[in-house]
Amino acid sequence: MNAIQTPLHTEDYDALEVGTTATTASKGSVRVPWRFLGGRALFYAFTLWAAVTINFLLPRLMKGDAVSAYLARNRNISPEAADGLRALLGLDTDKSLFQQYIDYWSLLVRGDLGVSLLHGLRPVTEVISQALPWTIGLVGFATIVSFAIGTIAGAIVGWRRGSRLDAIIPITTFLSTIPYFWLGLLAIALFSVNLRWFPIGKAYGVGWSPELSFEFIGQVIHHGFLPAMTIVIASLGGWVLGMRNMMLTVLDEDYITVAQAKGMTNRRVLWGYAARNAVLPQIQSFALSIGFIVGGTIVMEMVFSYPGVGKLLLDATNAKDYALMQGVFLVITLSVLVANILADVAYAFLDPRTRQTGA
Amino acid sequence: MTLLEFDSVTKVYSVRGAGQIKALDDVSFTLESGQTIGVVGQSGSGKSTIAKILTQLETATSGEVRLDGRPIPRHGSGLRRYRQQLRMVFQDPFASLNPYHSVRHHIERPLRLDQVVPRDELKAEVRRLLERVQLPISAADRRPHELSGGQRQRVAIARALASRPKILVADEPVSMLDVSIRLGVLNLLSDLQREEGLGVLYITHDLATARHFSNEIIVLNQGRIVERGTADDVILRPSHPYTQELRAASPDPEKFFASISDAEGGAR
Amino acid sequence: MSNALLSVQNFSVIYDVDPPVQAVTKIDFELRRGEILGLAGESGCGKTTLAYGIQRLLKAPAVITSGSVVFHDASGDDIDISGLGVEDMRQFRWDKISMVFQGAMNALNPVATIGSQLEDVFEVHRPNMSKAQRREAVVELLDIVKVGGQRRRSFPHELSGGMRQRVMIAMALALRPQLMVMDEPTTALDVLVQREILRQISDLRDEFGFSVIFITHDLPLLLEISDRIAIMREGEIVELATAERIWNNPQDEYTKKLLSSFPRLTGEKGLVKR
Amino acid sequence: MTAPLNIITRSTARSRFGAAFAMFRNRKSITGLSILGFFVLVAIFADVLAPYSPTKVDPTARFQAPSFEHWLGTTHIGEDVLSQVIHGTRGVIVVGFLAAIIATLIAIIVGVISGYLSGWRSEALSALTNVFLVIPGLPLIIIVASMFDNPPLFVIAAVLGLIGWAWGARVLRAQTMSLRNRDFIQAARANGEPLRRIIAVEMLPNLMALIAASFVGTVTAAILGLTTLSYIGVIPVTTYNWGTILNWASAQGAFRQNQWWWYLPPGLCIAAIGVALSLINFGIDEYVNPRLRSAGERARAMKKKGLNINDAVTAVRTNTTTKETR
Repeated sequence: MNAIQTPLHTEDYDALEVGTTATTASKGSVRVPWRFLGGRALFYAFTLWAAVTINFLLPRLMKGDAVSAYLARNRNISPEAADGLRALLGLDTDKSLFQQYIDYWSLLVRGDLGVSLLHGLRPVTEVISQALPWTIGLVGFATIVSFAIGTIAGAIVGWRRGSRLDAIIPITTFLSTIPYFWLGLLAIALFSVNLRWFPIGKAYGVGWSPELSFEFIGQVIHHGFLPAMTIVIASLGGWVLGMRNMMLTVLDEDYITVAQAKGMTNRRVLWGYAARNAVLPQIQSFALSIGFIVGGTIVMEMVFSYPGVGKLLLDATNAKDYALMQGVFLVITLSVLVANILADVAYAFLDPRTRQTGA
Repeated sequence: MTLLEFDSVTKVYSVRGAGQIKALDDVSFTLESGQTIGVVGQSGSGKSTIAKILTQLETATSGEVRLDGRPIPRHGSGLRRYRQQLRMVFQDPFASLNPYHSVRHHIERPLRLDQVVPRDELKAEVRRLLERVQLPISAADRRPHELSGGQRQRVAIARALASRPKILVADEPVSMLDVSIRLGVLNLLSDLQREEGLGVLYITHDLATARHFSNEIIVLNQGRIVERGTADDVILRPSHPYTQELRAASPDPEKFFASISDAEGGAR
Repeated sequence: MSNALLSVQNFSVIYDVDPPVQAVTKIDFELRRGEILGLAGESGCGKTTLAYGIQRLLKAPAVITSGSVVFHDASGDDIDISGLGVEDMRQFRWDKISMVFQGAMNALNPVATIGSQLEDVFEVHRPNMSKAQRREAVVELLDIVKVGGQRRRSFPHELSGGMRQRVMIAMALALRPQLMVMDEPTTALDVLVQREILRQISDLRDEFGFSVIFITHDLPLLLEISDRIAIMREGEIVELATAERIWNNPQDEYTKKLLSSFPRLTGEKGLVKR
Repeated sequence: MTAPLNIITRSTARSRFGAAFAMFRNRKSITGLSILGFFVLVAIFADVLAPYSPTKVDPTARFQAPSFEHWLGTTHIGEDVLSQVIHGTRGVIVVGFLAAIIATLIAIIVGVISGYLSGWRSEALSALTNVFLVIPGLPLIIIVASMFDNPPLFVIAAVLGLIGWAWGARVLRAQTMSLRNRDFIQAARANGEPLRRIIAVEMLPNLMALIAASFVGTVTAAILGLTTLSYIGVIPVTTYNWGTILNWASAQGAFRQNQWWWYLPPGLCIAAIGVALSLINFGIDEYVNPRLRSAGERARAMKKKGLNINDAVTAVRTNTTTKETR
């Protein structure tokens, strides 16, 4: 027998520490998950680049050009003016594609998105900045409310599985299979036309202009209620179902049994242990569905003639106002990215595991 | 005659955020046909890495593995021929069989892949292999979830034997099985080894079965071989402090009760 | 009878599915104060059902169909566990009987610090303790199990398997219960860590005097640490005797079979006797 | 001896065939498939089923409420709404399935490859998937569609498919990653199985349920997308589908004049097909994750026996005295 005598470092196999992944910094300030957030930031930068590039390529991949299409329907514009428009839109054909791309970026960095043909050649940024707050207010508010209600309801439905609350699932699922716009149209037909509880469309009454008064805010709430409600109702189902399914998975985990063996009250087990863990994947899917939801809900603005970017986009589409369309798409993408970043930050702070390799 | 040479193999993994980890550090051993070598060590000692390198699921960072004096071919038919001669039995019989496929599929695949027998003898060969691992022929058309853990592990052994290998690598083959059937599976392995003259590498954390079923034992700690020798020498007369510690930590009721009765006898 | 801690009589559990499964059948045994009772058997033999059932931790469809479980409290009161209501049961748990679970990996809430999970126990069961007292108690507990009080702000994923199991033991110890039920507490751990933990359990038992019901399929291990061992098979206890008698003079055929399933570590090469 | 063996092989062939469809063999899936099948039949036999041509104008019967001649009434120029709905089914079904086929194919290719590979290639494909997830799809489709003067249906389907594959790819990637590390895949690799066989024979069968779920999900999304685009008017209103009917109804003020026969049926049809698809997906979900099914059904079954699955305390039911907790 030939035992190999290697010098034995006692700390090498300290029974306590073998396999440990303990981090050293365990006391003091909150650890910021830089690695996780850094990785996400990189991803968002990439997504932004992709969106901008898609935006740049779209009108250039099409047969003919936007200006010709526009001119075809507006015959009273002179050829000189048309050339001017092309230059404004960055569609000069004598430049190389790469040069156009560079120009596009440099304009973008300066916040220049071109001018809107539909809105009397006003800068696109100006047109969008008037519409954006309405959309962010309406869609943002409705999405967050829907997420919160859906998640809480899903937690309760999952916890009390087998009870009469299970009926919530098919109901909310049915509501989420209906197209948003039809739900909106029905709501108008029922609550505005027949019952006259709510105004038909618009963000505030005719003759008003935005101001900071209780009356005006009342107007906004009155006008915004129906569109917001329809968004909430239509998107609730996904959150309820997602959270409920996640709860069912989490409820089988050992730490739930441990919590009950510890004599915790049901309330504490439900919210402190089960829901607290089930909400994590829910937030991740929230982040990823924002794009889908926002995309879907902008149609809502057309139904309610709501003066947000969705309506702007549809009007621009009808008028083939490419600069405005591109601008709106870019802004929507940007807002979705920002919402994603916020969701990621929330996730990072709710899940300590993302802090694993943090400083 | 030397069959398998594991020659100063080092394996380094780079782990994100943790730098580089040496899973194996200059490990050498040889395995001959008809011989069983037990590799013991705690989790993280690198014993599974040896299995992965032998089956070429991983490649060694440095060092060489030779079968019959020839290094493992990198790819192509050479690698296939090497793999045909060295097969593995995995730890978890619940995970190592594809839930979608029948037992027959699992055993037939290596037969077809390595063209062990002509097509028209496939059925007979499957039957022979099932008999070899003491399973009824009716098991062939079952799917894994219809079998018990012990039966599944027998299927896994039959699959490993199908290509008529010279070497079997068994990575903790019984640790997931019920206590009372463990010996049955281990005895089956050792019978097969004797009858077919296989070289077996038995990877385990259990010193008692390692001693029982191996000719030689290698003790691995943190990727390094700290002790090796005949099974009885290593277990009964461990010379390295780490092996001694492992020995002391393993339950040994025989010695335990002997010492109690000694103590009582002394007190009386 | 003063040294009995738990009297289990004619205890049966079924899983009320179609058709109903009899998991534990007419079990009688008595657990003494301060003893370590080993519960051995193979998977599906009912050992876990029994250990969870006596503290009524089994979820539906499990139903206790017969028998009584009486806990002889140190105060002199006899508590009939089968008769406790939901709220009484909740308060009884952990205070009198605590548990150490199998996978320490999953037994801790991954998103809460170990300190807060330990404090939970005091918040629920000792509402009069102040925040500072709770913290102090947590630090003390973590020191007792040699994890170290400074670790209380760590999350479970930051600890090794052995450390987590120590945290679970600290948690089980928190209210100084009279009985600890341990469900395969060391199965997932390496042999060296396992030995450390076992030593610690045994030291703590000597110090605090609680009884232990220790569930495992690893009979050699059980023989070394238990005072008495119950061998279970198909929902029944086939043999209950001191560890030494099980080793030297097993009566039941199944016990003999189990014993002979383990090769010897030392001594003559071959199987463990018989 | 050969005869019984033949029987065995035939029965396994059948059972394997059955196994492939096991995910659809539950009440929810069957109900969903039946509703879907109904719409598919309507789409196929639209010409036979529709009482009138969808474009047949009848100036004498404008804005008529449902009657014996026009079961679902008429439009502003006297077209038969029922015939329009029946003919509209075709576009919806064709676009929905075409888009889902395209999206699922992309999802399988990207998802399985990025799940099986590791390192930067996997990360790159994953990043690409996430980009498609994050970028708002509908506005993009609106812009793309508006650039065609008269986009044919298959272009719409292709665009919907190109934009809708990301969810499926993401789910498939995650599952492939977990399968890749499963021992049976490692065993296949160690046996020297070629990569394409590992993916096609060892992995894909285990991914079938997820692929089906992602297919069904994409059909839903594509149908919602198509009807939304048609309602907006991006898709020429001369091709009939439920969205264009709603576009006309809305433009002609049907919603303000309570002409419910005009705007309710197409919307309800969309909802019905959506419910059918969700039912199929519920069925698949419960097949993939039996916990979901058992949770509800088992809890109700136990309730009948007087047990509550949420009780943290085991119930006691002795034969002599029925002591129930609570």
